Amino acid sequence: MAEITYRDALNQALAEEMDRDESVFLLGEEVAEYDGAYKVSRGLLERFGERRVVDTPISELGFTGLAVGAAMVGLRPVVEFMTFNFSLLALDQVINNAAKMGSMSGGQVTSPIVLRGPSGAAFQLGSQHSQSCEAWYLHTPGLKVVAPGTPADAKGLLKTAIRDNDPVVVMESELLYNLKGEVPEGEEFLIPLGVADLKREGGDVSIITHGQMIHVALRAAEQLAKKGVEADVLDLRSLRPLDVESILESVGKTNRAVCLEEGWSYGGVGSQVVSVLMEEAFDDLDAPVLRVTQADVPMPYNKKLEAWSKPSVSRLVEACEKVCYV
Amino acid sequence: MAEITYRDALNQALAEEMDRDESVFLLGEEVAEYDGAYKVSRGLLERFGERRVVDTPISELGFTGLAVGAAMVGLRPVVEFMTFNFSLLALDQVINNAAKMGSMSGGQVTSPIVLRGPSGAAFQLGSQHSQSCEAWYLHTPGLKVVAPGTPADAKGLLKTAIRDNDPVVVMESELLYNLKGEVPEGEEFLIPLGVADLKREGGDVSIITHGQMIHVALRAAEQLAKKGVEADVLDLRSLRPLDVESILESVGKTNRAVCLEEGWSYGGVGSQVVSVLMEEAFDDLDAPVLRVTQADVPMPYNKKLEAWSKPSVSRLVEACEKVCYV
Amino acid sequence: MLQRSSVEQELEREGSVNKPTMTTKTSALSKEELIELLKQMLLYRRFEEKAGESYAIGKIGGFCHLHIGQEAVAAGCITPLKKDDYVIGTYREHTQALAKGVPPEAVMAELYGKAAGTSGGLGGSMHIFGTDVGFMGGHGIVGGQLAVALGIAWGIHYRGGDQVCVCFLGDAAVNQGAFHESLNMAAIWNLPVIYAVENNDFGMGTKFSRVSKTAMSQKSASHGVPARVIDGQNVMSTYADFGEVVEEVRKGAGPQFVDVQCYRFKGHSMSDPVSGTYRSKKEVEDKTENADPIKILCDHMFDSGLLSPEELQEMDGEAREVVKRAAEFAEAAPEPDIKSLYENVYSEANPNGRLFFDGRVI
Amino acid sequence: MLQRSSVEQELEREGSVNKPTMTTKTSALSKEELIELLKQMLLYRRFEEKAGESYAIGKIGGFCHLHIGQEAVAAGCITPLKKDDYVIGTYREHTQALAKGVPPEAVMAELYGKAAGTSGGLGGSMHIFGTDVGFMGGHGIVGGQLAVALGIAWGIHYRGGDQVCVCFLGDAAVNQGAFHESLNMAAIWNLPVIYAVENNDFGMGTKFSRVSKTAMSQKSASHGVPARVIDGQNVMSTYADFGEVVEEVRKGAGPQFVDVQCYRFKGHSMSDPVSGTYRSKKEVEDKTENADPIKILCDHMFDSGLLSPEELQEMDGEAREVVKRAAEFAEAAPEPDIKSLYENVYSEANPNGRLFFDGRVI
Ligand SMILES: Cc1ncc(C[n+]2csc(CCOP(=O)(O)OP(=O)(O)O)c2C)c(N)n1
Ligand SMILES: Cc1ncc(C[n+]2csc(CCOP(=O)(O)OP(=O)(O)O)c2C)c(N)n1
Ligand SMILES: [Mg+2]
Ligand SMILES: [Mg+2]
Repeated sequence: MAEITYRDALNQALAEEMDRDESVFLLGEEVAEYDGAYKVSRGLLERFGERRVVDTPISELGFTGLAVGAAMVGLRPVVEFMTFNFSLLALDQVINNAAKMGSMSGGQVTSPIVLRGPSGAAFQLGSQHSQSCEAWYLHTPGLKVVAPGTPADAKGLLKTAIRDNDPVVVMESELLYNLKGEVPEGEEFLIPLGVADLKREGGDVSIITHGQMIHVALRAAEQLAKKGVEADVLDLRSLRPLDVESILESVGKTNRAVCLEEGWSYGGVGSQVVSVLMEEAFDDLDAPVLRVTQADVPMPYNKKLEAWSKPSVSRLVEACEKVCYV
Repeated sequence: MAEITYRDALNQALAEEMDRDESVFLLGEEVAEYDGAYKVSRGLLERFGERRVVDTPISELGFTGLAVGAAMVGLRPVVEFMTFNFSLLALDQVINNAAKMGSMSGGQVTSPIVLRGPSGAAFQLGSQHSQSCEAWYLHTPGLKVVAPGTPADAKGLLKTAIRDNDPVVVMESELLYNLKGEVPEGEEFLIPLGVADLKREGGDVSIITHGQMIHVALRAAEQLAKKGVEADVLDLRSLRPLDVESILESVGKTNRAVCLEEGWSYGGVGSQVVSVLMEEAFDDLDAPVLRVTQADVPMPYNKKLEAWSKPSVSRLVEACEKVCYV
Repeated sequence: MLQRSSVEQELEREGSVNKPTMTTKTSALSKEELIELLKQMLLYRRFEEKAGESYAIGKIGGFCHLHIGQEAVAAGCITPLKKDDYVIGTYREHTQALAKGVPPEAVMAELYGKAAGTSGGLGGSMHIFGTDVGFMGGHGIVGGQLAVALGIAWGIHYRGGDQVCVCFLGDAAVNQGAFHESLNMAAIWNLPVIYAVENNDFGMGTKFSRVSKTAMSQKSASHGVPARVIDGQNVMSTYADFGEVVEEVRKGAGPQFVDVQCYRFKGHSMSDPVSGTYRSKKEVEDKTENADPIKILCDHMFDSGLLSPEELQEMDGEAREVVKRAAEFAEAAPEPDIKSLYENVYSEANPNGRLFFDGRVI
Repeated sequence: MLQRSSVEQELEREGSVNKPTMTTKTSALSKEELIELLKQMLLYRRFEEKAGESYAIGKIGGFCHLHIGQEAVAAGCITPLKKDDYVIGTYREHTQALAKGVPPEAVMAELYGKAAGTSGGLGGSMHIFGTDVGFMGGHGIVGGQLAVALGIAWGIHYRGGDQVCVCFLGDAAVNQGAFHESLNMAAIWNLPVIYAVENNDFGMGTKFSRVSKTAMSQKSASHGVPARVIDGQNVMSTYADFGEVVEEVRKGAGPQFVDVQCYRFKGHSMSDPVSGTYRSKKEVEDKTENADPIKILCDHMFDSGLLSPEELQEMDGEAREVVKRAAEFAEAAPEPDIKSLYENVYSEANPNGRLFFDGRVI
């Protein structure tokens, strides 16, 4: 297996699927001539031409709607948001059109659209550029949402997302683009949506997380191990569909859980996981399920305050210890 | 006390606050000459003139931004969304500007803005016009959200919202506009944000809800009473700030709770309340906290299917019985 | 029955003299074309009247926006299209669906919320779809369909087809950002899309001049999209002029903006009064009397000896019959199953993981 | 030190001949005005250079967008304003804040993320605010500030004041719906707002002609907002022409759209190369050599005997000194307190209920 970056894994996924299926095309700001703001689409213009790699004006609502319309007539658009922060401008098209049109047309319309780009905070970009955007999309039936945390997951999930016949939101992370990891070769390397991955097996407590937070979780698990607490690190990978079975399995074994996520807590991913555990694993729980999230404030610019605001290894360790009563 | 409709209660609140404070003005589609799509602003144009009651073009993003700017220079805009469904188009201005500007300007800017209008489903308006929009706003620190369920609460909360120095989202309900109820007189009738109201005292199970769902809860409570189960109906009224104390108090007494809300479940209000109970009342709980929500589908047009999709008295009764193990 | 009256071809609209109005070549229309246009408009009128009646007795729910008075728009703009051309509309779209070839029974059944409706009863009046005949839906968010239309035109362009996409919008929708974003992109990529404003001069109760400083024909100017003004009450002009635009676009002229001037005889929706604060009873009566698109066409055909009152009566009878059968079909059709609620939210069941979180079992 | 070179007043930009360019009345400028403009631009240049250096050594983080090459825009457009006029900008706004009167120390401290910064270190380079001097912030969402500017102008109008609001935007922002919604409303209500495009011809790596079919001066045409083109490299023209627009708006002329043509000498942000695929090294070198706004002004002043090389050197020394002190101040200033994170999310603590849900105790 080759070791490649998360960025290159995404790039490969795009290239392979565009190669395989002529109806796939990529559009967004700076994706073509500039190779993408974060260079995820490097070389694609050269390879596939400007018909299939399309630089758009800064018109998020408009080009997202373009994707909806193109999907209605049989194409498979992949929209790159330069960052998901800007996708708020396009949310009406995503919620009211992409997510609802299948139902409101009685199934006449499908929306095989991928919306992708980095979400969450990078370093010191300030509050308007540092938002975790999962919650906006997860609330709405009709959308699927995935958040890969490794190069292999990035490639496998993006490929599956492109082949999926429904709108799939792929939330990447700017902080992961340079991360290297082994990625299976072969065009048919696909990761099914709705399947979580136990990134570490422990048994004492379940850390339930996704996206770049899995690396915080893995570091915390190491620290916990030194203190004799072995953590399961369950990487949800896919947030909708959600692998409830794997969540219940892990918690059924550990009887304790902490939900870790990059974003705000009110109505975040963790709140839904907690609710599922409440409803379906109440008797399994030996301690309350806790959540570790971003500080409940707009992300500050100052470096130290930003670091403090993000969910940290130490906060996670603390929460795990708390639910383990150690 | 006078018996007036929810619509008139809102109208009074607007009129009184506009009278009291010259910096308050109302803007939105059809609010002036047409008296508002749902006639909430009836008579205000005549009384306050077109400087203060402003018909806008259909430009949700634009006029919401207008409110943000006007607030920056000391005005107190009240924005009417014809319905909150359309507010998705303006969400960027609400999240990235209204909610974040206080923080990102280091407190130089305040945003005393009210965003109001009906949210949730009325009758057979189809999926694009029948969405409960609480979740979009609640996720974000910097915003406050209230959802009055009675004429008195409508008046008292809207008046407080207008006087508040932060952005307050007031979610009304089309189905409540004609509801009559007693409303205290006097300009100083204010209901503080962050104070829930126990609309019914029971003691066996806590139904935690808000907005027009309180009426479903009250009907369910009557049915439950006939079966010997006495329910607390806790009307949150204010969703952020959230009256966690009252939630804990009620559940501390009943040891059982059901969250009822109009909208979808993934990351909805109930998921946050469940998480709070998990974190802070785990030992009080004698049964899992359940949630009763809208069917997890875009709202259908068909009358029967729509009725089935909405949270109903019978589903709520069933959930309460389940947590009471009866 | 429809009355004869003097032809009233000129719409009296402020400023229209300054607009780049097209020259109408109605003389070129054949008898067959005229009869087809008349039959279409009769069908629309009777269909909308029936929808209004059914709404009044509670067979149809929700919002319902009729085209009465504006029939020439769908007839004139859609008749020139081919089957594989695309049309997309707003919530005021019944007659456009009919014009593009969606069967009246299926449209009526949708209004009745039945399983045999175009969206299986899940869409309703504002969301009629007929993708098999290129009718890409009625859309409820003002401006929302404008960005979608861009994508449909993109699809044509991507595949190198010669179809066109006609995107209807109301006059009030030009103030949405979506309108401008769509036109700009259509212009830079030279996409085959026609933005056809059904300009009835009002967005609900708001007259256009209150929400725009410039005339409608100016609204595409920022983007370099050519604008035309055409008469949307005289179906002969509408058809001839719009047909010309369609053929230009088919040949590669790129996006076009067409101000189709028309008049709504009824309220904005069923709950809105026909006249009131925003327009006078007299204005509506005048227009209804003098600018009825069906009357205008009939008068012309009577005058040219192409139609007799008896023939008109027969055609109208047929239209009524079609509509009656549609309503009977809709009435008799079964309600949709609850299962259908979950069937089209996602296009296929996912083998792994949970998609629905309501805990309901059906 | 700045070198003398031949005056290069003409910007070579395609199509600019067809644009409604203003006639420049630079001859009317007094020596004092010219010196003030020069001092301002020297301050901006040295400030931005310092910011670039501090960024390179990690004192400044995040995104950082400099105005090097575009100094004449802030100097020319903001100097004509009164203190109670308003300015609002994008994420590329350092020099605008300085021009409006925000102290250099406070701006630099903000870049350093310090408590003494304009936003207490919570905003950063893209979010400099100085509401006490009418600088209404730098905004990071392209187009977002356009709707906000509308509201500021509305506030002036509401209170019957004679201030104006200058809203800066980049050339790429005209493709956002927000731009059009804002201009339309400003037009119908005749609001005192000037939309000043800092037209450096590129949005990141995208040349304007690739994302708009029409010229910049056409972009306000849909809304009936008058457009002007002014030279944004020759500060004398910028100042004279923009000042004229300001006074017209102050007298009630309503919204104006001004294409201020300029050139960015550096990359889009600190991480973007100065030249590359989207523009050639030669183009940038040419412009840097021939269209440097400071050089252009100096050359004029040298030629007219209004400035000696020694005087220039002295002024430049002063600018460097101010910037040095600002950096020292920023360096020495304390970090913000964690408490400050929660202080301005809401403007006051709520006596009832919970506002923050992170469960953190500080
Ligand atoms: C984004 C949005 N805002 C508001 C509405 C409510 N609304 C529905 S129709 C309408 C008026 C539209 O007028 P126009 O575009 O002229 O179309 P017409 O109804 O005249 O055909 C309004 C304000 C909506 N559906 N969507
Ligand atoms: C809505 C939105 N989309 C995308 C971006 C990313 N972005 C930041 S600046 C920029 C280019 C803007 O160019 P222009 O408006 O010409 O201003 P300039 O940087 O040249 O001053 C882009 C695409 C953003 N900040 N906001
Ligand atoms: Mg209209
Ligand atoms: Mg630019």
